[in-house]
Amino acid sequence: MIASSRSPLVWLVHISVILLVVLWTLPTAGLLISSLRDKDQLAVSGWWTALSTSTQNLVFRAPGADTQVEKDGKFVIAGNMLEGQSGQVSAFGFNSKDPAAFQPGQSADLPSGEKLTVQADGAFEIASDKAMDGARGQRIFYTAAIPPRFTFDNYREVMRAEGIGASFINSLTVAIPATIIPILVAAFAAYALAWMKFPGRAILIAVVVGLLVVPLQMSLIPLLKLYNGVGAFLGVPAKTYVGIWLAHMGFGLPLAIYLLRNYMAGLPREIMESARVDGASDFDIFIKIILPLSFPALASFSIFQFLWTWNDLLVAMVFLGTGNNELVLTGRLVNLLGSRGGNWEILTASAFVTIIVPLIVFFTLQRYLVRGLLAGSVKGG
Amino acid sequence: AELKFKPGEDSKFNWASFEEFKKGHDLKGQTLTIFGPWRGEDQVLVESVLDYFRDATGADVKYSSSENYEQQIVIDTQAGSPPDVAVLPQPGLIADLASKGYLTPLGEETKKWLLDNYAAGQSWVDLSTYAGKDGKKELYAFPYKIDVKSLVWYVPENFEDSGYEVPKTMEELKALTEKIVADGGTPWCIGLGSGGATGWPATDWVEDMMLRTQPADVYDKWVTNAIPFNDPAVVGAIDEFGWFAKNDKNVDGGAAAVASADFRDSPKGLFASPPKCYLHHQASFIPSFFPEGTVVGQDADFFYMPPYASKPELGNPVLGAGTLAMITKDTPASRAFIEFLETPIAHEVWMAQTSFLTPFKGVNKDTYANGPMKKQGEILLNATTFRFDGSDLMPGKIGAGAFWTGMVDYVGGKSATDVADGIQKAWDSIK
Amino acid sequence: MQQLLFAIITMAAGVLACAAYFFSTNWILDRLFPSKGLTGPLASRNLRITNAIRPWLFLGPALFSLTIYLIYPVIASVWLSLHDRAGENFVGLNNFIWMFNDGEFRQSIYNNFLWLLVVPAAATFFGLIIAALTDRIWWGNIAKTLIFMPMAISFVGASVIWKFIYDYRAAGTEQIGILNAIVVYFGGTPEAWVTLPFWNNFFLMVILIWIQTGFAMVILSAALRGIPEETIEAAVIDGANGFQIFFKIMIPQMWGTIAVVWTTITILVLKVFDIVLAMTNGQWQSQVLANLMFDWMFRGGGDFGRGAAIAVIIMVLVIPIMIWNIRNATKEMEGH
Amino acid sequence: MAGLQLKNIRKSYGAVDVIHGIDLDIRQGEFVVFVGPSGCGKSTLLRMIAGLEEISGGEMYIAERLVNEVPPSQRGIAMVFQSYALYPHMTVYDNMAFGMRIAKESKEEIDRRVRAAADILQLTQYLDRLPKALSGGQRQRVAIGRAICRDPKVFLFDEPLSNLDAALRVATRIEIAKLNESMPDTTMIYVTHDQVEAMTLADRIVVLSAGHIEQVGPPLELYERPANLFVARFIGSPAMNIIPAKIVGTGAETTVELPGGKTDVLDIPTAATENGKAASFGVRPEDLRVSTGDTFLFEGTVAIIEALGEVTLLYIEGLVANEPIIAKVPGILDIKRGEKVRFTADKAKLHLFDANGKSYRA
Amino acid sequence: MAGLQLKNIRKSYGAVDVIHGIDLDIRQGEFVVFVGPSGCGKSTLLRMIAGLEEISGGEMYIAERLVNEVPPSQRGIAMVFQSYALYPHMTVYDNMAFGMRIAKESKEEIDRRVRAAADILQLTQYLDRLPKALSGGQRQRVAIGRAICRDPKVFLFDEPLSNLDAALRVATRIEIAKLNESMPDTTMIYVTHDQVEAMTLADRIVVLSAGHIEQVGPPLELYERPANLFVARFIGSPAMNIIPAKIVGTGAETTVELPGGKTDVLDIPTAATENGKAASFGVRPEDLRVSTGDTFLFEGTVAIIEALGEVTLLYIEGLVANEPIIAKVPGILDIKRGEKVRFTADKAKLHLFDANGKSYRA
Ligand SMILES: Nc1ncnc2c1ncn2[C@@H]1O[C@H](COP(=O)(O)OP(=O)(O)OP(=O)(O)O)[C@@H](O)[C@H]1O
Ligand SMILES: Nc1ncnc2c1ncn2[C@@H]1O[C@H](COP(=O)(O)OP(=O)(O)OP(=O)(O)O)[C@@H](O)[C@H]1O
Ligand SMILES: [Mg+2]
Ligand SMILES: [Mg+2]
Repeated sequence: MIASSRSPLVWLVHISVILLVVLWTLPTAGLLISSLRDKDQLAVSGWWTALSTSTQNLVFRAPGADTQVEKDGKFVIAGNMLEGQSGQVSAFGFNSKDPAAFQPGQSADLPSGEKLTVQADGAFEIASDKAMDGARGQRIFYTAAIPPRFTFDNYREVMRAEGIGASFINSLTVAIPATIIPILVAAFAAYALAWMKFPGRAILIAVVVGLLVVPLQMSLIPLLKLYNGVGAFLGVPAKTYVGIWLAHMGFGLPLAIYLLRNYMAGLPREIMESARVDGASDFDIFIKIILPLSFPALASFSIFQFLWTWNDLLVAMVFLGTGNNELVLTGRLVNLLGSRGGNWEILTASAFVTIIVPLIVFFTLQRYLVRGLLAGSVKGG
Repeated sequence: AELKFKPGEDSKFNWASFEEFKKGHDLKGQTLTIFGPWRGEDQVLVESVLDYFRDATGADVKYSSSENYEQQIVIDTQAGSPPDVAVLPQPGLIADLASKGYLTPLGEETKKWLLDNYAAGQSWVDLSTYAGKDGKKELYAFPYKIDVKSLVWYVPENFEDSGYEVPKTMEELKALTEKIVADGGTPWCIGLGSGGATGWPATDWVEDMMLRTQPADVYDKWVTNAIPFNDPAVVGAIDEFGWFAKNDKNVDGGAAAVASADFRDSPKGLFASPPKCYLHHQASFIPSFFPEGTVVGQDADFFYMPPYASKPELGNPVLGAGTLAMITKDTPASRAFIEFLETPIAHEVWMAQTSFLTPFKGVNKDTYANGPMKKQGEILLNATTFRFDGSDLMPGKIGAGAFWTGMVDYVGGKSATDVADGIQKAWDSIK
Repeated sequence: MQQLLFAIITMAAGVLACAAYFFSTNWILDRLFPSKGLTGPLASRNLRITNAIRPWLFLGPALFSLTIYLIYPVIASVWLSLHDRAGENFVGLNNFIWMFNDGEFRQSIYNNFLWLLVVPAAATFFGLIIAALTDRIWWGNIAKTLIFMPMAISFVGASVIWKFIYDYRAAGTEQIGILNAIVVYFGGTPEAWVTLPFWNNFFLMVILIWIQTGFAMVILSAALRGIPEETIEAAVIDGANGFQIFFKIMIPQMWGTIAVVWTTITILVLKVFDIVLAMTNGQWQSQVLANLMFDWMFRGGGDFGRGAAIAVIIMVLVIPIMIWNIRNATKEMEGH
Repeated sequence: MAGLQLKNIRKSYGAVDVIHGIDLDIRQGEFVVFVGPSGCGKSTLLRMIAGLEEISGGEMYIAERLVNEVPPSQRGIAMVFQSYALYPHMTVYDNMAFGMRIAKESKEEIDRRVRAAADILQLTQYLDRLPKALSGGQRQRVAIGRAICRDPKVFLFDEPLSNLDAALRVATRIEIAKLNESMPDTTMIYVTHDQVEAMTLADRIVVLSAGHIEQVGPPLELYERPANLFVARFIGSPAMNIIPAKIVGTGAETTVELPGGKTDVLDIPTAATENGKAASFGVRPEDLRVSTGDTFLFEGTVAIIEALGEVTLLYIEGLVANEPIIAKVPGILDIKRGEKVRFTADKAKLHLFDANGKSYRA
Repeated sequence: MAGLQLKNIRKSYGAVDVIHGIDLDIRQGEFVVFVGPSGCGKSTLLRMIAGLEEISGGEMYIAERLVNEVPPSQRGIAMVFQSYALYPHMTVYDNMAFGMRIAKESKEEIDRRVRAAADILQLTQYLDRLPKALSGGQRQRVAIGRAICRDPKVFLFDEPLSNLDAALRVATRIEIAKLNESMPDTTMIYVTHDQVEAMTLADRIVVLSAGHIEQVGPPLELYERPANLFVARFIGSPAMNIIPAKIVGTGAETTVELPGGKTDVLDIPTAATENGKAASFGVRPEDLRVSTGDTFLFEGTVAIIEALGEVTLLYIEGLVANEPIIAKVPGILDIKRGEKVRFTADKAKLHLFDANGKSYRA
């Protein structure tokens, strides 16, 4: 619109947005980086350190005596502590009380008589005049500068989970109709509440607002009872896809109606009038005028409804069941976690696996949040 | 599915029991739904056991679990669509379900079986007996898969490096704690953090201390509130825990870190270089949270949380926890499943893998996958007193609420008396 | 493959059935009471009938499912709140009397008010700012997607993230929580943030704000784009600068939507319990009503009476917002 | 007979009364133009006829049927909105086709009619555009096109040409006239501010003022015999000059005294009772002629001269304070500013109104 | 000098070229009116001057300063939008006061100016209303009020009077003229479709067509000496009659042959090379007089008679197929439909255009 925009204000805008974006993504970035890290590292160093070469105190257990080789009359156990990774050893030791007692290149006399030599590149050698024994290998403490190290293991583990594909489809089967149906139903209701005249309209609007607050947990037991009753009466299973769609619809409707009504009420009256004069019935007006013009509102609500149904676990567990054939993606991923929780590496990776579909939905629907949808329709204001 | 161990192949398993069970049960075409707390690795393991049930009976077994299994089971039973068999780790919750009439009594035969076959059988039967809807006490649950909680974990080589010895008595343990402090080290890693359940590791401490300072019947009265929570006996036990945890020098990070440190992270301090601590009190499951590649028995080991030498009359009490199976829908299949749990093979298959302890005397101890597990199994079998985790026995609002919160407040600075008073008040409010 | 096919068929069937309802009822109504082409009293009568019925056809499915999924549970809750823990024996107002004498409940109410004060305002504010700032920059959509991301992260994920932010390690050791790392970097002493009574409320609120800003942003973006361009042009001509346009032209025109967003988030705050549950479970004096309700409902078998009583209180708290919304709706309907 | 009857129609917005009881009979096929000052209620009245605005009081009949409660879609009307009210998400083509699609016309018929309308309105090249990519005038034409595409019983036009340029305006006006001729049974109601439109199109003109009717009649009647001062001033541009006067002689002819003392005789009969009363003497600018002789109506000083090409407007001061008298004389005259000029006019074209504004010409 | 220079200004929307390179010099204080057919780019050009539309090519200077990149707020302009663009959430008062509040005028000053503008525009009683409770004309007046309340260097008006009734239109037009007079340093650019407005207000008129300038000049010059056929047809209403002709005699005077064989002599000099070429012969309807004598320009049959009161329009057929020639004669004549009438006109008022539409009058 406005022709020239090369003012300092524009820079201010860019900078503020960058700042906000950084603030908002920082936690997520932490999650992403964490999901690419080794699970043991997660608990001992901040994720931001993962990006740079860091000095770490590590412990390495040398192979046991059974790997010793005899060389020039000496028994030697040798290898590399860094196990193929790059890094730079700056100190080492063999006693937990003094883990950095020696410099690389030095050799240390172990209490048991062997000589331990560690090079800066991580190569070590335990040499002894006599054959070594004991199954337990020697612990070597070392301090090393370790460059950033990332792994896709966490993702591999998540993606390899059994039945993940089926769960993915289950999730979609739940989420897509559970997004479209409530939107359709809510849009009709919102139109009625915004543009049709009938007694009790204001009360209904208030009821819708009031119902926004009903805690989901309150409804589960009465509803499941009802489902079981209906299921038994009709001789069908109580937990079906239809059941969960309807449940998601019920829970999502108040917000959907509330948001959509608000939006529809703001559309220019003249357009509706014009359609009415053109002979359109309420139904035609709704389908041909209101729906297309409400696209921004429909799109934004679909984003949220999809997201909720996609990320929902509770409703799915209660109304769809937990069997292998019904388990949704979130359920499947949660089952990957141990009984006591805490597998953060799985948590972080699965958080990113599940985030992708909602983000795609967001990205596609964001296009419908268009500007100037109503431009050119009426003059006045 | 492929059975984990081919029947008849490895002679350490009791294949005969399997074959016998197989003969007695044919459930083809029937479905058994089991709802349990095991997820992740545990779920793989339990499935491997269930495979044998499938194989033996031909039933279609559906196991499922949930992060919110507590909530889920309440909803499902209340709404009238329970699984056939539920497995829960909380006797308190089971008592509640029993009292609302959602559970089926297992009957005298099972009770007798438990008495005969489980070590310290009576305490298991007591643990599994609840009042039903009609107020009648009956056996409603079948304990299966036990954790030993009275364990202290350490790194043997760190002990060697510093010349420490494994303590045999509580007095020695305290002395060791002081010695480590004197040597400039930090003796303990304690973490109570557990998201929504923050505080529970401290309850294990207190329970262990209860068993080591008071006779078992006081413990029993305590968990049923026959003696108030703020009884001096309880306050004393809390302060015993406080001796370890409320001293900045004794714990890694100082007392302030105890409450917020995650219990899953805190054992990692044992393996740091240099070590952040030397001792860690936690149940038998904790090795899954050790750094990857840690070999129990080599890199880490445990010893029995010792009793006071000054109180020999209390013997070697063992605190434990475990899961209990119960019938939530009375079907032939669910009955059969309980019977299946009575076969040695149902225990041995899991024992031979990992993280499974059983008080079942009829199993071959050699099927334990490794030394440490066997050692834990022995602690369990040698226990003069076995008591189930008290907080799990208390009503949910206390054992999984006020008690946790109280412990957090306690390490946060409140006095033991204040905390105990508060918990008792909460208990009064739900009576 | 078969599952996919089944899924597609079920989805299509579900959606089509819903659409079919609307088309067919509407068609039947027009068939039953035709008025097109008719004249005279019959036409007017039919017209009146269809006009009276049609809104209810449109509202029908919505009212039906609202009744079943929400109103019925509300009634059930009220009923339960007057009964004992098993929901069997009538106890009158005992649950409420207990509640008001309960310290934890009072704590929760207090905390809830803090939440209500801060979170809706902050989330709406940031949402608005971000929507406005990103509206006309070329990488706005990318920025929005990034800011939206927290909404899309499942709850478990979010709690892990914030655990790693608030994590506390003893002073002198390496901090793995970024907040403490920053504090230490600037020479402060680390704090166990979530355990600081009173202040921890705010640390938990930050999480919800972080998540809900995306919601506010999306809805407000849509509203922002609905503002007639011409009014902005007129303001530009009138010499208004960016700020003046934003505050005096855009915000007043979006006022309705801002109110909606604010209301929605307020109500969400009343319901929120996952964050508290996952981060502190109400310890360190951070309890809120919804979590308290959850606690009583499901912990250890549950006490439905008390759980429901707390739920009833939560629902009562929303009444002022309802009244305010009725007023708005009637005011704006005068124009229609 | 598919005419339109308005019986004591009223409208109020809350406390504000906008229409104060209007009675009007419109015959089927008639072309009626509503004129009146901005804000007098023309759009409101039109919208009530369309059924878009609730009728606060009175009865309205279309084709003998009481329509107070009938929805717009069933009144058989087409309307061009003052504010266009285009469907922003539809192309020009779809905007015009919408009504016919609703009425389930055949595809070919729709296409034919849309193209015909687009042709008339010079919109053919914009058929694929969305309203937002159109100029103001183009939008207005789409709005007209939308109405003429359909086949209603009653056409309602609310200032349909206000954004068009003169040429197009004339062309469109002629098209509307043709449309009217080609559909002798279709009633048309048209709101405009343009005198020429009103005069050329209307069978009858309805002059509205502040929510009530001032006069209804054929264009020339309104022009020649305004019923009152309001209509006199309103019809004709520039407006009729009104000079306060006093009746000094009555009878078959009336003598009035103008400010300044000059008396004039008008061929309007008045009753003797009127003698001595204050009155308003009116003469249209275009009826004034510069008089070179001695007989003249009045004289004054030329304050402003506006040469418009074909005619010249003279603004005369000196007679009524602060309100110059305007004379519209053909061609370009060699009169200069400040000159004193005398004017005369045809007697039959003089008007006289009583103190209440009512015309003395019955 | 705070004038306005447009140098080869261009505008395209994507592939659609809307403005094709416009050069225009507007002096400070000048009143320039843009006219042109609907959709020719008037609003676009105005919006470019305001800075609301990016300039696709060329340079624009306001007060000697290159403003291509200068934001609207710094160009010192006020604008009345064709679509009003009122702030829907502000009352009429606030709408008008907004710009001054932004400029931090004192409260009293704002109040004074708003009330003055409201007074002029007869909006005083609506000051507390929101735009949605106003009629179309009232909204337009608010839009005008908003602009005149402020004190800009340049005023831009986009069809500001299109929704007003005749009387108000005249009054407002006069107010704008007064405004212009009272602010001799303020430049005004005005888009209108109303010839009278253009003629009376403009110092110079710019005739646009399809994105380029056809002619720029003072009103009378455009009326009397249109540079080409387009301007000739566009200025004046009804439009100039154009009759295809053939040049049959050249020199100081030119002889043309009309369809039907009648020849006329025009006092326009043409070069001998033009002899035999096709040309267009033009005469304005208002310049035609009914001739009773033998000397006449042409004759034809009266097809339609439109009596508008002060003048009568005669539509004459028989000369150009399908395009009647219009004559505007004063008063009401006793000519009937179907009569053959002869017309004559002043020689100086005849026009002749070459085959490309360029006028032969230099
Ligand atoms: N966004 C757009 N995309 C393409 N063409 C456009 C767009 N906006 C306007 N136009 C075209 O540009 C041309 C000029 O438009 P403009 O609004 O300047 O006309 P105008 O001279 O003001 O006409 P009017 O008198 O009808 O208001 C028109 O033909 C219009 O269709
Ligand atoms: N919603 C409303 N509330 C109060 N008054 C209103 C409302 N809508 C219109 N009016 C008033 O009603 C009167 C008639 O409006 P209407 O639109 O019919 O005028 P109009 O004759 O069409 O004028 P114009 O020629 O300017 O379009 C106006 O004075 C207007 O201010
Ligand atoms: Mg109007
Ligand atoms: Mg325009």
